[in-house]
Amino acid sequence: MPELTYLQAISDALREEMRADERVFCLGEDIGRFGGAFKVTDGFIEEFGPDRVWDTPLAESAIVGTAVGAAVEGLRPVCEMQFADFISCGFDQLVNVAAKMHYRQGLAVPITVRLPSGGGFSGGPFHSQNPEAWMLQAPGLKVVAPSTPRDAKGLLAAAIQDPNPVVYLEHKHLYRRTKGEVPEGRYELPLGEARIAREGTDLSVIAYGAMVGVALEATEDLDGASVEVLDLRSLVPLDTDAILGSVRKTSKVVILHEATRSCGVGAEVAALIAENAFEDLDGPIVRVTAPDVPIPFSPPLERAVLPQVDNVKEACRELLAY
Amino acid sequence: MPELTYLQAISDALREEMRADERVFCLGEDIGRFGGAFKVTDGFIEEFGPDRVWDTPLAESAIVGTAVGAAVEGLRPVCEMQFADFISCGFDQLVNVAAKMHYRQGLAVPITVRLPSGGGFSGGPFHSQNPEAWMLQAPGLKVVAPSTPRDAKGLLAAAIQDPNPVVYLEHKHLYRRTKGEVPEGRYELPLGEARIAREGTDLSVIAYGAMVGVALEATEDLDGASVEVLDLRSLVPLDTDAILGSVRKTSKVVILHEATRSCGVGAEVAALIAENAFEDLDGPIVRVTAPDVPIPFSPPLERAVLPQVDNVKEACRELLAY
Amino acid sequence: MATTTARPAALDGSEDGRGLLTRDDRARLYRYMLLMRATEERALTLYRQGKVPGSYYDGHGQEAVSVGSAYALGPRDRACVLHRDLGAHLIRGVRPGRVLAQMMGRATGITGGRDGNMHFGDRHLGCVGMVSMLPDMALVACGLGLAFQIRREPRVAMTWFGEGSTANGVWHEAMNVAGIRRLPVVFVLENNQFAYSTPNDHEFAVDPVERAAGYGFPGIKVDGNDVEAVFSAAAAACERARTGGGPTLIECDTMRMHGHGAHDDMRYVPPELLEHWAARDPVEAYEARLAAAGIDTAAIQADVRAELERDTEWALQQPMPDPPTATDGVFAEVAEPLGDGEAPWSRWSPDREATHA
Amino acid sequence: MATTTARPAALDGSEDGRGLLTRDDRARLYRYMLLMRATEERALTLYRQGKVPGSYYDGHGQEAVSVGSAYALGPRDRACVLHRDLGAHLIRGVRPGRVLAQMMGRATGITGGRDGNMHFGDRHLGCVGMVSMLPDMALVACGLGLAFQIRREPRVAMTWFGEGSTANGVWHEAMNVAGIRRLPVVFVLENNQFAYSTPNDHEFAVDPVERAAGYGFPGIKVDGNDVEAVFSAAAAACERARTGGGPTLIECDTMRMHGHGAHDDMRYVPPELLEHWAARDPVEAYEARLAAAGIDTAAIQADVRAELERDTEWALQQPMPDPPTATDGVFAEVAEPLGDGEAPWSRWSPDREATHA
Ligand SMILES: Cc1ncc(C[n+]2csc(CCOP(=O)(O)OP(=O)(O)O)c2C)c(N)n1
Ligand SMILES: Cc1ncc(C[n+]2csc(CCOP(=O)(O)OP(=O)(O)O)c2C)c(N)n1
Ligand SMILES: [Mg+2]
Ligand SMILES: [Mg+2]
Repeated sequence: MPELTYLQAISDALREEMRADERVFCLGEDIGRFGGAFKVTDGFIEEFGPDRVWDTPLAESAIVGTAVGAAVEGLRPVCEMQFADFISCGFDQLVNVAAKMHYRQGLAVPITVRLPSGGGFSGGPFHSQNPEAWMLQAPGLKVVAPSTPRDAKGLLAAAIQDPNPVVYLEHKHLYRRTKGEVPEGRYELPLGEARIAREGTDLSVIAYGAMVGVALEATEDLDGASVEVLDLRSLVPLDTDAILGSVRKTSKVVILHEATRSCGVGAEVAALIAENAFEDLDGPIVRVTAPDVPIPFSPPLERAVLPQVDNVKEACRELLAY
Repeated sequence: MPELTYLQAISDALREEMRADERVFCLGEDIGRFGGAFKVTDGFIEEFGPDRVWDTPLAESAIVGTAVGAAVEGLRPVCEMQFADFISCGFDQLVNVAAKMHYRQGLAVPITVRLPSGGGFSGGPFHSQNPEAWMLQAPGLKVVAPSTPRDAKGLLAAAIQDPNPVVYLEHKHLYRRTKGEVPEGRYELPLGEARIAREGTDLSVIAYGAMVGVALEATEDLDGASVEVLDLRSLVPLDTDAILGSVRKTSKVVILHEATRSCGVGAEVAALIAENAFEDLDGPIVRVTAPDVPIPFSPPLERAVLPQVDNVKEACRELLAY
Repeated sequence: MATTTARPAALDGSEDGRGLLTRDDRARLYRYMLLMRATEERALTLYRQGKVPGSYYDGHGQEAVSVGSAYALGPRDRACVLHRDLGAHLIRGVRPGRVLAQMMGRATGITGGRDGNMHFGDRHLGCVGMVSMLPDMALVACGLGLAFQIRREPRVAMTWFGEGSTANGVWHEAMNVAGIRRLPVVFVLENNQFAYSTPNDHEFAVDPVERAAGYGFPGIKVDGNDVEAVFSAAAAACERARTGGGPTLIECDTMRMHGHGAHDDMRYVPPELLEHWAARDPVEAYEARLAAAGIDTAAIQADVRAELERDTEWALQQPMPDPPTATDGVFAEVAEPLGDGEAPWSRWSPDREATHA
Repeated sequence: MATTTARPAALDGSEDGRGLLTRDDRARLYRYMLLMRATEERALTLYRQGKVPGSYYDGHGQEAVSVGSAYALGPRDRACVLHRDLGAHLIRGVRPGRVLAQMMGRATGITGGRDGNMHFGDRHLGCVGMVSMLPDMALVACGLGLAFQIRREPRVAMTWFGEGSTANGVWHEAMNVAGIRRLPVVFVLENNQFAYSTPNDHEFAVDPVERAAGYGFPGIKVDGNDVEAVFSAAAAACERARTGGGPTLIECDTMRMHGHGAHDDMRYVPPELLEHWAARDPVEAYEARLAAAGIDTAAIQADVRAELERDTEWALQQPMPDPPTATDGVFAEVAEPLGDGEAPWSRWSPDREATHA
């Protein structure tokens, strides 16, 4: 199997879906001749032409809204937000038009919205956000957040083929830093299945996206403890069986995400466990997240805000000792 | 003390702040000659003139964005969204411009954004939402949700005087249905203090907004159990001391809100308790919320989705028996 | 013969697009306006009887706009219909009974009780139901047009919005995108003088039809109470769109003769203004015209009345939705695209040669 | 005498607004353009040395736009400055050293390391720092103008945006609101031919300056590489705004001579286009003109160089912010409104009669 970066895996998935299914097309800012701010669609306009690779004007509502229209007419649009943060500018079309359409009228909206998200490279308050929790509070959207190249490819293919609006969080920090084996050719991973990134028996760390790597690194050698790392992969649907299963096994859980704390995905996972696995718990449910602040630009500040390997280690040690 | 409806209390607070402080002005759709979709600003344009009561065009970004500009120039704008649901159309200005301004530049943005929210009257998927959790995932916004006329008045005055952007959730279902004694003249209630709506020792129900009344009704006579009802009042800042204090006393907790479940305020409160009061818990943390669906229009469907007195009773009974 | 289909002899001898209409078309235009009005009047009665939950909105006085414009659509065209435009739904083939069931939140209403009021679209008839946030559907219509353009299909997307809605940013994004890509979209702007209580001078400094030029396509203003004037502009715009000429913005000057919703007493509307427009009622004016041309309008009226009685009875017998289904269908299992609509304009008739012989 | 202050003898005898400039004003215009360019060049060097975290954006080639326009502002006017407009910050009184500290994420940069790049505004100098989402600040500028209007103050809010940003819905809402309320706002549209990699024909079908008429106010197009032409249009627009005449949209035709950011190699820009504009460099052209008029441009250059050396040294010595402070200041304890900015135009000089004697 070839080794690809996370970015290449995303690009490959998109290219293969476009080759296989002429209904699939891309739209977004600078995705054509420039190949996208992060080069995910590099070479696409040359291969697929301007009709299937639309360099849109700077208008996020238009990107999401026209995608909805094209989708209900039978196409499979894949929208790119230049940065995940800009989803706030197309928010209404996403949460009110796309998300509610099927429930209200039985009309499926098969769009994918790609969100290059996350911080760690001095992007500052407007280029570092992890907006997934907003989507969880907007019923009708599926949400995925892969952490490995293999998952990135399989989940993007599945997102594109899914008959629902799927928000696809691709963490910018993984783009070129993360490499891994990726099967050749088309394949899909089911939306809604978590993955045990490492088996363990003493403690579960539940994470997704870029934080899976942090979790693995932090717990690799933690005074000999056997730490399970659960990679959620999909946030909607959430794999509650996998979450509860892991907690039942280990009885102790740390939930880790890069997004800010209040009403984040960690809150949801904690609440789920506190309601459904209460008897299995052998200690408090601990969250390691960014605090409730905008993500600052300057490296020492940003490091202070984003969860670091050491923060996870400390949280795990404390909980193990509980 | 006079008895006022929740709506009158809101209206009074706004009127009194405008009388006392000429920097305060209102803007929103149909708030002038029409007096607002719910008549909160009835008579205002006659008293304060069109400069301080601006009938804006149908443009929510403009409402929030111009309010920010006026605020940093020293005014105290109070924005009305015609329905809370429309905040999605001004979302970016709220979460990116208003919320982050002080953190980034030390520039305070004293705006208040009034959100007539909630369901229960066949408003359907676009006139029934409770969008508070979005705001909790947007650091820099304060969020309040009064449940009584007295609180509605005191919290609105405090919101207007606060140097920060404050999102003020006024539940439409309470507008004319809820009456209560309201002190005359100006007063403020501190933002960030919960209120014990009823003391109890066997179980805590934590709620806010319209659900406080549901909680009280549901637990009034619950097979003789002594149920505490905690009215959060403020969601940011969240009164963690009051929450943990109540749980420490009762050891059992039901969290109740009308908003949808995933990543809702209930998730945050549950996570908070599961992390900080684990040892005090004597049973799972139970959430009673709307499921993750758009709020349907037709009465039997809407009733099936929104938390009802009976749902709360059942949840409490089960937990009491645990 | 075939050519008369495209340009049948005009009823009134006019040379413009009205010449596209046969005598039967005219009778149908009248019929749909009447059906819209009658259905809305019935719905309002049901609302007053407490049978319609929530609020109630209608398009009384604006019948010529939605009927005249939607009548130009072909079966494979698509429509995002707005809250004053029941006529467009009827033309696409929605039965009045289903509209009433929809308003009453019944299981067999178009949205099965999930949504209310005019927030519906029959997807089997090529309609996408509106969302409340105005004018979001303008962008969806652009997306429909985009699909036609990408697939090189000679099809049109039509959508409607009030003049107040043009103040919103999504309107601009839709106009701009339609202009850049020359999308086959027809935008029908209904200037009914108010957005809720807000009059034109608080909504814009310059009539929004003037803005079309700034987006690179024509803006046309017509008498919104003259169904044939609206039709004529819409037919020309559809033809333009269908043949690669890009979008058109058609402003229809009209008046909202009822309150914004049934709760609204319209205190803010000067009585003279209402009187002025009452004298120009689109349904009555057209009836007089057709009657003068010898069309049996009384028969049409009787027919509409009978249809509505039947449909109301049907609607009242429909069940409310089953509570346990409330959480079904948040997600789709399969993606089935929009179906085709009905298209009563004689031009679209499969046997049009016969019809116009 | 006093009248010469308003209309001092023109350096080149022109009759238009350029006549508002004294010889000293001209020297200052040149100085600020030079200072902007020199500061950005230094920042780019620091970026290449790895001292500027994140990305790096500049306004190389567009100096005449921000300098010419911001120069028209009075001290109590306000500005929402965008990412190509460092000149405006400098004119309001921001020291180059603080800009460099800002770019490097230092504790004494304008945002103290909370935000980076051009995402800043010195609130003590009447500036509101931009957010990334474009062109959100256009609405904030409307709000500033609204405050002036409500308080009946003869003050102006100025803001800038690229031509690409005009496609976004918030732009429309800002234009519409400004037009309806005749807000005292000056909108400076910088058409630098590209939005990132996207050329004009993908951004709009019609030059957005044409759209101003549709909002009820003037749209003026000027040579964005001629600092005096920009100034002249801005001064007239400010005067109009200040005296109740409402907003103006000024389009400045110019070219982004660097990549969108330092990472961008501009493959997508035809080399001839760059050559064409390189020959029209705004700083060089103005230098030649002033030198021909006998102004000692070499002295100004030396002065700017010296200032920048001092400031760079200062900036490099500034500490990074303290990690534990990262969570401070999410909420304000008090609301202190914006302070006044510097306003170097001789018109605003407290002793202007002396200056222009
Ligand atoms: C984005 C948005 N904001 C507010 C509303 C609330 N609202 C419903 S209808 C209406 C007035 C619409 O006026 P106009 O566009 O002229 O259409 P009309 O109702 O007059 O046909 C308003 C403000 C809305 N539907 N959408
Ligand atoms: C709402 C929004 N979407 C996307 C971006 C990403 N982005 C940053 S600058 C830029 C191009 C801006 O072009 P233009 O307005 O012409 O300004 P210029 O950079 O050319 O001065 C884009 C797309 C953004 N900043 N804001
Ligand atoms: Mg209207
Ligand atoms: Mg540009």
